[in-house]
Amino acid sequence: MDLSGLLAGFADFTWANALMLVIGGALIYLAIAKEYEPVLLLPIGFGCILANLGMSAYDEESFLRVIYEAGIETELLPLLIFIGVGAMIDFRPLLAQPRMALLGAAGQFGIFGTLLLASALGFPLNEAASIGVIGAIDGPTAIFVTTKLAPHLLGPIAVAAYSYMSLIPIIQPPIMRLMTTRRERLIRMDYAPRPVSRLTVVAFPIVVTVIVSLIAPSAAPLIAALMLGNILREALVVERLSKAAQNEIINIATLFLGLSIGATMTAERFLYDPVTGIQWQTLMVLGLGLLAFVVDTVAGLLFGKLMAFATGGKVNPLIGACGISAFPMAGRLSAKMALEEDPDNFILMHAMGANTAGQLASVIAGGVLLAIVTGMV
Amino acid sequence: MDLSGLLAGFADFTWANALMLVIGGALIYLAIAKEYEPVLLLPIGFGCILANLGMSAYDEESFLRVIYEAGIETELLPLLIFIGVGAMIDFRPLLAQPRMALLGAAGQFGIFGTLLLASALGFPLNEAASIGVIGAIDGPTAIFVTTKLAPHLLGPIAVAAYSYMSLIPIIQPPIMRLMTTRRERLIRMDYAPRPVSRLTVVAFPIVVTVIVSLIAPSAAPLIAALMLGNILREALVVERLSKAAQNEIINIATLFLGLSIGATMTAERFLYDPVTGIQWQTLMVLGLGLLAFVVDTVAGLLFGKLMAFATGGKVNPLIGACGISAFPMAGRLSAKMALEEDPDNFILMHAMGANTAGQLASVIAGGVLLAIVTGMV
Amino acid sequence: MDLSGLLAGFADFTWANALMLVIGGALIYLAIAKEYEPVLLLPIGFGCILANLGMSAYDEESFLRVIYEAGIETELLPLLIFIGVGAMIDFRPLLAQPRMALLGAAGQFGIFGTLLLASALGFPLNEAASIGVIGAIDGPTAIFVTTKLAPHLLGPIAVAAYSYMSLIPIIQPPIMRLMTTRRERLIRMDYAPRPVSRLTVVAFPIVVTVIVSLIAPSAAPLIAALMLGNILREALVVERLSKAAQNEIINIATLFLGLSIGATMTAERFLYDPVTGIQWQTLMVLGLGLLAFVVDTVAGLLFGKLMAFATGGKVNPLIGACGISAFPMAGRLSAKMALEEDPDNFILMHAMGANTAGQLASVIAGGVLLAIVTGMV
Amino acid sequence: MSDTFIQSLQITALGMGLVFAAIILLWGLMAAMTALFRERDVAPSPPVPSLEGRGDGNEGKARAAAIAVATAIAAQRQPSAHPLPEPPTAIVSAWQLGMRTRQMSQKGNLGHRHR
Amino acid sequence: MSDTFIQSLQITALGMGLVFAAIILLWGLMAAMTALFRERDVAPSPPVPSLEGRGDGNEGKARAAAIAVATAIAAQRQPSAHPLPEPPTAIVSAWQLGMRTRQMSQKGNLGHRHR
Amino acid sequence: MSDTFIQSLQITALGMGLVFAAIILLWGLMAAMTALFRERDVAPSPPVPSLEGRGDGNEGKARAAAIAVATAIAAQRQPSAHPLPEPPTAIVSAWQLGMRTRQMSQKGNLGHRHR
Ligand code: NA
Ligand code: NA
Ligand code: NA
Repeated sequence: MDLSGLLAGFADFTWANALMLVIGGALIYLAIAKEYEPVLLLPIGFGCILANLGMSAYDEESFLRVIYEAGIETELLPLLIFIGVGAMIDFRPLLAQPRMALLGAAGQFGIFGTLLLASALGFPLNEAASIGVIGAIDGPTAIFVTTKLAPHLLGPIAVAAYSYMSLIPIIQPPIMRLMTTRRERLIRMDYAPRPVSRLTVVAFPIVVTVIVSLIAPSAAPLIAALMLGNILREALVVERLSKAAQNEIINIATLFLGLSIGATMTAERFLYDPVTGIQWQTLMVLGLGLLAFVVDTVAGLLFGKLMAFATGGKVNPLIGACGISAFPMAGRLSAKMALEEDPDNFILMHAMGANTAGQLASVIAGGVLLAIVTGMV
Repeated sequence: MDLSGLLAGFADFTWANALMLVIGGALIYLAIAKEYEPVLLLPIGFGCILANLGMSAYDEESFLRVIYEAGIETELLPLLIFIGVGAMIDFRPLLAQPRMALLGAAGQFGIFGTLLLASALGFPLNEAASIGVIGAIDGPTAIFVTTKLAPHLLGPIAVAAYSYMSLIPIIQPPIMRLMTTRRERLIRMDYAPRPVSRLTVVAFPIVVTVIVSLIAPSAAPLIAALMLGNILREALVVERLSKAAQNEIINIATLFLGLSIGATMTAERFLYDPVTGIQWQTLMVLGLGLLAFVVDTVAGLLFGKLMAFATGGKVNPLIGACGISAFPMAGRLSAKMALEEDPDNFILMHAMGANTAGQLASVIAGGVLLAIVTGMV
Repeated sequence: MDLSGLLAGFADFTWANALMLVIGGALIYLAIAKEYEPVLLLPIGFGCILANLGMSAYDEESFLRVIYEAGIETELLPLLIFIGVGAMIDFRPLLAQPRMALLGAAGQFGIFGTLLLASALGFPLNEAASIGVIGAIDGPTAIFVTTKLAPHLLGPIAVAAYSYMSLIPIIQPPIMRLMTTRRERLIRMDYAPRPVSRLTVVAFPIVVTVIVSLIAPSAAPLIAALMLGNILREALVVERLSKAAQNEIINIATLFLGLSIGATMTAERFLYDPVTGIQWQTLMVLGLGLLAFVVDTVAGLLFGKLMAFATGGKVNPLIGACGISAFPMAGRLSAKMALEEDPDNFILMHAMGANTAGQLASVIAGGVLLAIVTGMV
Repeated sequence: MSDTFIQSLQITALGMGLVFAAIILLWGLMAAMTALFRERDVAPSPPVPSLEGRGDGNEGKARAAAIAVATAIAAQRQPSAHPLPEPPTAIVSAWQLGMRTRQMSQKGNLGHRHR
Repeated sequence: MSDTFIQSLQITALGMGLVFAAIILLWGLMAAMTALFRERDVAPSPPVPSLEGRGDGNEGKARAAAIAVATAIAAQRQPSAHPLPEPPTAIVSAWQLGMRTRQMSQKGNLGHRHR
Repeated sequence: MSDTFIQSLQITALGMGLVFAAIILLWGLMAAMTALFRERDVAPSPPVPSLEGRGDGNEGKARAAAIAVATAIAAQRQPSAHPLPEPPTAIVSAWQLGMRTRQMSQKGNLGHRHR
């Protein structure tokens, strides 16, 4: 009698798989003990463990493959998550001070800086771009772009995107202190927002969707999903749909997204390929991803200083650091630092304006990048 | 380097697309400002906008196409909505006064009247039938039938079905006043309902499913979904499933249904086809749809008068107007008009009986129509 | 004009279909009036009715076929249910008294005893194994294994698994009284559980997943889903995902699972095949399934007595009866019987330990069986 | 008259005929059912809100309260039709027990919240 | 320099250019919108919680309360823009009515719970 | 004896053998784990209701209350293991923050509702 079915488990299990189990466990540890993006790192870690026990996204008949094909290859899961995110974002701070939008654009340099370095290091264009998009500091955007350009890198890129996002409070402050003078951090910003009418908050998501879809069609699905969620939120008359977006839809999508991403982290793709040997690229992706975060922050702060100079010291450069997206902790972090310097200096609303702008700019940048690279590759 | 990916957005964008954006915006306005079926018109409007920005149900790689194929072509979404609707309907008023069922049948003349006119106007049979089914005054039924007979008309038909449904309180009253004498509207109906046992309310959905599935197999899925929801509701022992049907399932299905319908509203199908020119049919569908509502109401009232005559003035003809389905507002409207004539004349329970009967009859009529036409085309 | 579409309903309807409607109705009656697993038997019963009205899982264009293919053939639905179940199980009682695990193993003899009898009765191996797995006394496991080995038996096996599970309080007590002396039932067990650290409860699901996936790869998806749910529960930091697993996910999956199972219960497969005549196998499956429950219980009790003897009367044999899984009612039943003999004899925690062990052992046994038989067939 | 129009006439005749036939059949069946299945216990309206006569928030609130009570009552009322004097929870599967239990606690809260 | 690197340089120039272009365009549009769509009524923050400035449970609670009130107010405030003096519920379809109603009762409970 | 039956006998032997092997292995591992991972903090039962010993609605209510409290406590207890004295919410992504916050407010309400 053929018992290969029984021995299969041990037969295919390599030392590399064993190491991946440890890595998966480490991700779960970070999720639970350190609370690094638990809702994503926990499913990713568990999916990574399953991927190395014969249930990867590449195994025939693996249930995770079914979910991967239905949710990732169709791009549905990141979009569903964005519908929920959109239903949770309040754009009033940005609408009240539109110029904050500029800081959002500045916060995207990390994407391209990383792209440059990655290609200099010899990564082909599609991989370099996918690595660069970690600099969008936005999970769904990174996953959306990577799925189209270099799906085999989904694992390391998603892990980098989400774990570094949790490290913002550790990564940013030293850079902020290093690049700004105390004098600059003490700058107060007067907050006299224009009142925002209901018509504006409802029209905004539609306008953004149209503009962005025309300028960067590749970003259209992402921005459309984000803005759909936002209009469900602001319409007030479809509370049920808004609640569904913020609960059922995003919860289920997140669980399956995390599992599917983890299911791509097989030993041979993440760690050691019997043919090509150790997968150094994984380490390089993690390293370059960290760099992307730094460059984003630096560029944002420089632009903040520029605005401070241009406005004759009416802008606190710290808010430059929230253009990177990573909404909303980047915004809260800048406001916090200003408060540490001067307990009466409240720049939270400005920071949130720049931060939401960063969210938009990240999606746009990701779409632009996707469009250009698709045209070149 | 090939930047078509970037220019694509503008390249494909025509004046007709622009006009469709306005139409989509108008639907969203009706949804939010006028509260016309917001849970459907808002997603439809937003989907319409996306459809004209390269994300239609006919574009390759459009995420809305994925949803359209998975939810509309499989007919799943309207059925899931019906499971939720069934879990929200209480058939006791009908079970307590079964003869009210007749009014439900009478309320379906609009379907066939419109079919006749449409075919007289030169519409092919499948299109004429799809237009006629607007007279079912029931969204899921109209969508279910149209998907099978003339999917290219889904947009205008769904828009007509749902927006006119919101206009019932504007469309019906003048007709009701015109067609009934004050004397008739003053008729009081004694309400001595037979008590309805638990066994009855639980057996009812099963019996209806069996009967209708045998008489009109094409209506089977619709009636089955509606009655499944109803038995989940009446069983009392599966509250969790009943709640899921009324919340998660119907919310998510509604959002995706609306988006998918909107995603079919591309400029060339809805407004202007470069080859065949302006799509007059869209306007005709909207016009004929309105007619369907009127004919339904007229026929219902006439039948009401007939019953009044037959019973020697024991039936208030006003309740004839609620046989059209459009549950429950048609029922409440009739009761309201009776109250306006005579503050002590309560016919709500009778109206609700006729109204729920209209819901059943609409599904049956839709199925019968589908069966016959499928046999002919 | 071709009205076959209309006559189809009656044309295809046989006396056997009529009888199946009665059977479906009976299942619904058991669900509602007797509360036998209503959340499953009600959808199964309704699905059975639909299956015999032209909406079976084997009919072209049946919406239940769509659900069946998407949810059962992919194995997704039982796995989604297991995610929810895992999020509802507390393994602390087992972790506090690991030796209780042995009773879980003993409770699986029914699977193999039934396999033996079924093959003796002439069932081919794949069918015999599917019937045996009813002895797992765990719905998702039985459905998972049967789907892979003998999908045509899904109906009777699922019905047996779930309806007998409801009958545990009727099936077990007489056997327990018969096989244990009053003296034995009076045995008290001191409960000095080791305290269970948070690290343990979090590491447990991971360890179990790894071990079981290596020993019985065929059981991997089941155990993985169960343990995924459990770690979502114990992590404490992903409450949203845990709640989603216990509500949205499991509710929707249960409704669709029940419907799809019922949709396989067509007259010709369940009752009467025009070619091969009456389907005696259905009755045999129901009979053998009942036997499986009995053998499980007997074996569990014998092993309990063995442990009682081995420990010099420190173990109350009654807890042997909860190794069969059927969590948690088997556990509560044993505790209840001990209380009946002696109002001060509390063995609930021990019973729950054995009961959760039974849940694990059932999945392992199902996977082992699947692996071996797949290797042989 | 166009061929299509004639077909439409046929469809109309046949269609409305069948609709009325089906509805009259249902009428008969409903009459029969209400007649046959006599009142032992009148059906309690289910805990999920029914659709008639809802106007404004207050009414909504009132209803909600009513429902809460109804639910609570129903919860007790539900006939445990089991040979053994077991609480219903004992004869349900693991996760259904979970469900049932949470329902109860929900009902509990509801009742509590509105009492 | 490698060919890929040169391409990357082009991408960077073009990409950042487009990003700034798009953002500046949005800036203009936002300015225009806030200017054009003048305050008749200031937008009430929607009932769903917004994301800024949330620290701990207490704050969370406070917010929740605020939201409850806001929701209740919004519920009244919502302009019933219908020619007929119909309650809004009358012009929604069956199940939407169901939704609306349950929302109301929820709001009811919320308001109640926190009052 | 039929060929199938002999196979079944083999399956039974092998199958039960493997089941016991696996379970004994798990037994060892559980013993090891509980021994190794010593008590710094005893695991608090999670906020989601566990399954044992639930009988009727009252018990359900009691539990619910207990859970509410447990949840509240757990919420404080959760060790914020971050180098910076940041509130946990600060290092979560946009929507997760939303989640966390709503959870808190829910816990708030729960605790509140039952207090
Ligand atoms: Na960014
Ligand atoms: Na109708
Ligand atoms: Na078992």
